[in-house]
Amino acid sequence: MAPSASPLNTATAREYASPAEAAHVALTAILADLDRLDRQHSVESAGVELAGFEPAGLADAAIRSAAIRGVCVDAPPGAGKSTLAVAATRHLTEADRPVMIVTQTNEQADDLVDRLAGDCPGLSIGRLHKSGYLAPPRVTRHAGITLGEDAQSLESCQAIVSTAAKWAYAKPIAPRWAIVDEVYQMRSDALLLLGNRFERALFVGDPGQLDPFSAYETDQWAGSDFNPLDNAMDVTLRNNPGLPVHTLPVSWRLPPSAVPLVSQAFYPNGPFEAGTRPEQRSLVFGADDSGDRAADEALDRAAQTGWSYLELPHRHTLRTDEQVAEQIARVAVGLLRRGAVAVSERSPSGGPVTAERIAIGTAHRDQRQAVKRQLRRLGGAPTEAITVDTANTLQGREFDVTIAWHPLSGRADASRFHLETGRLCVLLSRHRHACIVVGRAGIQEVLDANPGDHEARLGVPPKFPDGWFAHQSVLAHLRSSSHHVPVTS
Amino acid sequence: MTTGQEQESGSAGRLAAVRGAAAPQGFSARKIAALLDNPECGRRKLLDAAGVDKRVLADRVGYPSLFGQSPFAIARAAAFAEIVRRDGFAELIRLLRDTLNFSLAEAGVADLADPAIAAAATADGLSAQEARHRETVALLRDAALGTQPIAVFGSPVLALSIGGVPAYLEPDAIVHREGGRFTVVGIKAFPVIDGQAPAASLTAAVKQQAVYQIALRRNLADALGDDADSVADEVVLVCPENYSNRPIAVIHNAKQQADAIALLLDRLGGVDRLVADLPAAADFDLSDDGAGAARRSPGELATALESVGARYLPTCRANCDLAGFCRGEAERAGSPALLGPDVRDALPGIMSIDDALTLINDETDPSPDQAEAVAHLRRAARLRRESLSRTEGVA
Amino acid sequence: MSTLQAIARLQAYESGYAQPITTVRHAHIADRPMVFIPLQLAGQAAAPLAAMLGENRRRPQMLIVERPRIRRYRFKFAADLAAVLLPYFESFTEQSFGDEPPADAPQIVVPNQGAIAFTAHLGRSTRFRRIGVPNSRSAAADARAAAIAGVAPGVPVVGQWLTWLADRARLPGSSVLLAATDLLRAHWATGQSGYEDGQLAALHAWIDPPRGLTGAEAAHRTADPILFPPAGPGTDPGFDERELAPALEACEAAHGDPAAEQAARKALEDALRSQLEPVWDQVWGAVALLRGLEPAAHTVKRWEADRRAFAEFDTRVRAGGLPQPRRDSAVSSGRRLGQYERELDRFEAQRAYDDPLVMAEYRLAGEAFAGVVEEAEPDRLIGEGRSRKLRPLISVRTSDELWAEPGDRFHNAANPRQSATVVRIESVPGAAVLVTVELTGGMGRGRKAAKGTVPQPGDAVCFTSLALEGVPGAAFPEPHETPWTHGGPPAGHAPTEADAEEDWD
Amino acid sequence: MKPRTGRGSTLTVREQVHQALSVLGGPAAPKLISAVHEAFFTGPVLPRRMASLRRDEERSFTAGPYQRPYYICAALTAERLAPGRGLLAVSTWPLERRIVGPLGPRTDFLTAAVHVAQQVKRIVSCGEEPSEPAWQLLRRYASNIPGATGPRDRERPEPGRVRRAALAELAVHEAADRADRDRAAGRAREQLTESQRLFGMVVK
Repeated sequence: MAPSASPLNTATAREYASPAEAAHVALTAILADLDRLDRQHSVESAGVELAGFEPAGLADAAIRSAAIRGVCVDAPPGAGKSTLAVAATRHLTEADRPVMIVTQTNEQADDLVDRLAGDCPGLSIGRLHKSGYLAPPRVTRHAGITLGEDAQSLESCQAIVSTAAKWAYAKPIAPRWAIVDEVYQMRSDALLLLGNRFERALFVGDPGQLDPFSAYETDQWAGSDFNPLDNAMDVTLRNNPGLPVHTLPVSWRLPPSAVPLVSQAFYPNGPFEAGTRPEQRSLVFGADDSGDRAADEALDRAAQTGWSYLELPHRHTLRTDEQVAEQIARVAVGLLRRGAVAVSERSPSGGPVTAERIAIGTAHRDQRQAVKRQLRRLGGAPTEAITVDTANTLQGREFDVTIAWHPLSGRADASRFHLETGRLCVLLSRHRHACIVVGRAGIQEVLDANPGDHEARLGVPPKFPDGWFAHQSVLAHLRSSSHHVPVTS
Repeated sequence: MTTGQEQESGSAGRLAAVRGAAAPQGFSARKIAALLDNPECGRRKLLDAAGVDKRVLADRVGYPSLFGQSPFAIARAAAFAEIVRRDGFAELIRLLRDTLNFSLAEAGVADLADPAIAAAATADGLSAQEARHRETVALLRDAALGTQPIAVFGSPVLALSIGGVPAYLEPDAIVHREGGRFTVVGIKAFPVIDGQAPAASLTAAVKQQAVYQIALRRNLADALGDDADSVADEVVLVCPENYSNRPIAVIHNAKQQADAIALLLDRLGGVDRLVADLPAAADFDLSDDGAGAARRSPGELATALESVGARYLPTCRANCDLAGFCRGEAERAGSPALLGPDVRDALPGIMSIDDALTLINDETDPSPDQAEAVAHLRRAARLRRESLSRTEGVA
Repeated sequence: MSTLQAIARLQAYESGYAQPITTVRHAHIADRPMVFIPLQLAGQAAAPLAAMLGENRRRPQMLIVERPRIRRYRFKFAADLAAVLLPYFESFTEQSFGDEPPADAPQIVVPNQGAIAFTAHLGRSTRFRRIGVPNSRSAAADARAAAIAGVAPGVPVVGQWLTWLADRARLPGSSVLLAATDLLRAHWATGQSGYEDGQLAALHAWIDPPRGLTGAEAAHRTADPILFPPAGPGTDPGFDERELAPALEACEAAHGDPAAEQAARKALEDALRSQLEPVWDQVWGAVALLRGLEPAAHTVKRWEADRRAFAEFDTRVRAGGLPQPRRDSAVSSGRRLGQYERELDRFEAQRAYDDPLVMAEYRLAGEAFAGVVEEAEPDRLIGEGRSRKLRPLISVRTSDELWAEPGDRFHNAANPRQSATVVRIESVPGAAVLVTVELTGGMGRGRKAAKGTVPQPGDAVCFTSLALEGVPGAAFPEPHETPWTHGGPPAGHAPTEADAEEDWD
Repeated sequence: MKPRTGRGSTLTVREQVHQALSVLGGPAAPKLISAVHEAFFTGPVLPRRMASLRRDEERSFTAGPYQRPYYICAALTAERLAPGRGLLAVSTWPLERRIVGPLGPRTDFLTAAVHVAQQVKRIVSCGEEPSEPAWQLLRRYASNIPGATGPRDRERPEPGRVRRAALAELAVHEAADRADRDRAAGRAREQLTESQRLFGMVVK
């Protein structure tokens, strides 16, 4: 969740001529902070007075005190986290500061390596990995990337990229600057394992997504400043209250149609706006009939308004509701059959929405399987490349069109799991063009009957927005006539 | 969204009729907070709105409530509250100085439980609570306007309309910083040990204070015009520290609880419908005819109860006097709810335990809507059979 | 709760008797368990009121606090408790020698989670105490020392032990401190809700009703708090009002008059015994029921870990080690969570490997499949020259619902060191699938599989994605190396005078 | 036969209450009065024995005003001049001292702290050891007055220090509190009968 008080507030886009400018200002401010930390650091290690430390507008006083060793950045969906990571890496390495980059998954690590190699020619990049790792094409296609299973062998690289898990087991190398990505999905105990491998760090993450969790349920550390179950950002800020916290003010992924809902429902503490204008994004179909009326109507609505809510008749079902799974598959298949084309600032002339550009999000793993089975049945091979995954694994990913299985569909009640704000946020914020939500009628009643337990814990600030409220406002939006597609029979 | 009050203004009379001649049972903050436990239980909604004494009712219909508070718990709570209140709230004032940075000068105290207040007002034909409420609002107003140097309001009385039914609520204290905000204070006897309090007690306490927050906001808004942020989202709880009697103050942000309760309060409109749907003959009159004979027989009361839909959960036994009755009802109906939400979730679209069993044992065929769930259940039953038979001796 | 357990509940409801949800016992039941039933004075976190405890079902020992509001009496209770528990603990260390774990270890069985929490409270409120020896630092110190004099030597020690037990009880699969309700629920499903299973009396009645009654009938009777007092630590409010309050007042009144004290104490003891005895029988009943079950294969291993842990802590206590801190540091909480998580995975895997009924849960969830081998290619080798490896293929016909995809890794439930990678899945007639897997490991050294290590056609097999051995956790920094992100190195936690003299009213 | 307290005291309840109130020097509730009496005299006074005291005193006053050197009377709330809830006071005190305005409870608490501290000091300076209840009482004040105790003397607060701290805070409230009292006392003198001035105005 977004840290409440932040010593410096990057201006929101509204105050600037264009989103691009606002984003640029934010980025510059962040890099400037990195410089301050770095200068202070080198001065400290040189052990001389802070002479000629030119005063700057930001939290200099704080930063001068050795307490400040990190910069935190809240980045809403598609606000350019990796762009920032790349920029920061270039910035630091150009100042001869070697960098260690920490990601949460190998996917993310490979994506980042790809971006770095592409944007920073000449940068020596190390990809630290576990044994049995197979480098994907997007990594192997670049020259100047060294793969290695132990950190020492990569020590000469300016930037070493790996997952938190691998870093934790790697033999120690000389401390360097760290860039920690998706820090809100990183558990604080995982950061504790790495804490001595870096002296200064840039923490980047999306406060709206899912909190880390553990199969071992316990409240024994509730309220502790070191609760290992809390995310790494919250714990670092609790122990270093002075750290500057920036917010990236612009989403380059979400279309203008999605930003208002996502921003107000999930980011009350750090509102953001769309980087594109409505006319820059559109979704058009080659054919207007896929053979499934409901799916077609949902697709048309989604194309027009960016959202649609395909609502099956009410009934209580198992988690793996085959009818919902089938309906979702039909929408996905319809999307392919109708030859959807996405027009955007990236491809003004329009690019085909291929299977790779489509994602289906579920709450549970067995739902994922049910959808895959229906896809195989209805769509066959062409649908193989469609990403079908749980909210947890979809975090940080981006697609043209997403189809979400509503977490409360067919349920008789709403558990804490199903009301979790982050889960809903992830499902509704992966798309560049449109999001189709599929569920059963009756969700409103389930919500009204299950306001959540609202358990209080000393020393644990309540999280905002509350999942129940987020669900209420999202549902109100989806059921509005412009998105609602009820399926009768 | 229109507020409960507006929708409900008419129903108060009909609710009184439902309650019959028995004295109404006021709403307590705890009762209101209980909305969060099971908001869609029509039965509890109606009875609470009508001010029916569920405890007595449960007794009458033969399912005596198993709740009770130990005299020791009560004594302990009273003794601790006395420690916090004595010497002009000296302990509380110390804590306010430590935790909310009250200045030395901010030590003014008002005792709104002073019988003289009630005495004075009964002269103008007000009930004691009405009188204390009037005085409370007047003093809060003065404090807000800075004309009265009062920092601690002891035992104030707030008013809140619950679905058209007026309720008077009595927080332990409200505190006010000059030119600052009002903060609700609760005095609780559960301990804070090494910075942590028992989750259940703490949550209950926070919800309770949240209700006071709502009432305080609405009362101030009426008295001063809309001024929502004159009440802090944080509440102060005064509890014994570790294993001692020494009071310690902890602060918790109750906004989430307050938001949720406020939203539910506004949705209480449902009561209207519930009253309307009640059969003409049905009421919950617990009074007697003066000659000691009950106006309503247990049978009549039970029938009336059954005419209002309940939403039984096993956990009701922890927070509702009527749980015993509702459980009995669920038992007679063989409702899956009896076995808990987990089992009920495993039986989607299956209305009774017997149906479930006959379906699982292949004795009946599932409806199309049930097919999927039943297939899964039969698979589970098969696996269970296999695995048990594989190892004799047990079972 | 899984669908299988839902079925078990339905069957329990139908039959009127609790139904097993395991085929073996997954907890260790020691030869000499000690049952401990604490009662607490309502309204206070750690105000001991009484306890019934002992190793011998027929000879329960009773401790009571006749003036529970007075600290001196609470410390006396703690001292009495120490006098029973410490010798019990020591009786296990006598035979321990060298690095070998002691032959056996203490095992405390309490009625429910509430009792475990109360055990932790007792530990917390006693482990920091110093033994009250007046030392003339100042008049104040002397007065205080006088006040806490009577803190017997055993008190801080038993405090550390109680804390150790309560901590250890959080560790999945540990059996040093067990709650009877947890034990029973882990092995039987009743025909009531899980919430109601929290009441030991009802739960026990469903499983082991008195002759002539069904479990359902017996459980129904337990609703009466007079016949079936709550299992503590909280007492029944009705009892508090009717019997306890007068009895305690009598004790207060009698104070100072030895004869009267005797009588009042006796009356109080009788009242409390009436609350404790039924629970005593239920807990021992639970122990007997569990003993009746055949132990699962891995319980031995887990109990050995408990024995070692016991020996370690015993050495620490004997060496006069510091009492456990009030709250964990960053490093210790990180280490602990890691240990809990690894133990949880291991415990769940072990339960499944040990128990077909538990494995069935994973089969139902698509994380395991059982069937019969149709074809086998036991001598299949892949790779060239020196890197040629033995990789037999077998095809298993199963009617289990399987979510797996080619490339997924499973393990042979009968031969855990043998893993199986899914090669292909074909559906075959009869609502079944044919899963072809490639086997690795668990087949001996050579190029040919050791006899009986590769399942043959006709064999019944079961493969699961659960692994018995997890990866060891990464190394946390030493506390003195705690990084800046977590606030840097913590201050030490040697108990202060304030800790030792903390009020306990 | 007048009621006697259990602990061998030969004094009547009203005499014991008078003793305690004289130490405190301001209105007090029965529980506190009992604690003071236990701390400095012959043991606690059972609060229920004080329950009817005010009414008895009022009766005897109305029967024959000023027959007694002093009466145990009420403290008056500044706003209504009604008897303050459960508070007892001494008739010979100036009316102002018996008025309780918003700051009254605090200033009375601080005043009492000053007097209790002096009492303890007196005992110590006579070379005697104050009773544990006396120390308890002093702690009760010390722990709630800023600067009244240091880290060392939590158990045995230093009376002089407690007194100084109490006076320091008193100085903060003095003006405002005095104003309340004077205003109310003025009104009382104008509006109330002699008996009402002692026992408060009760709306019938």
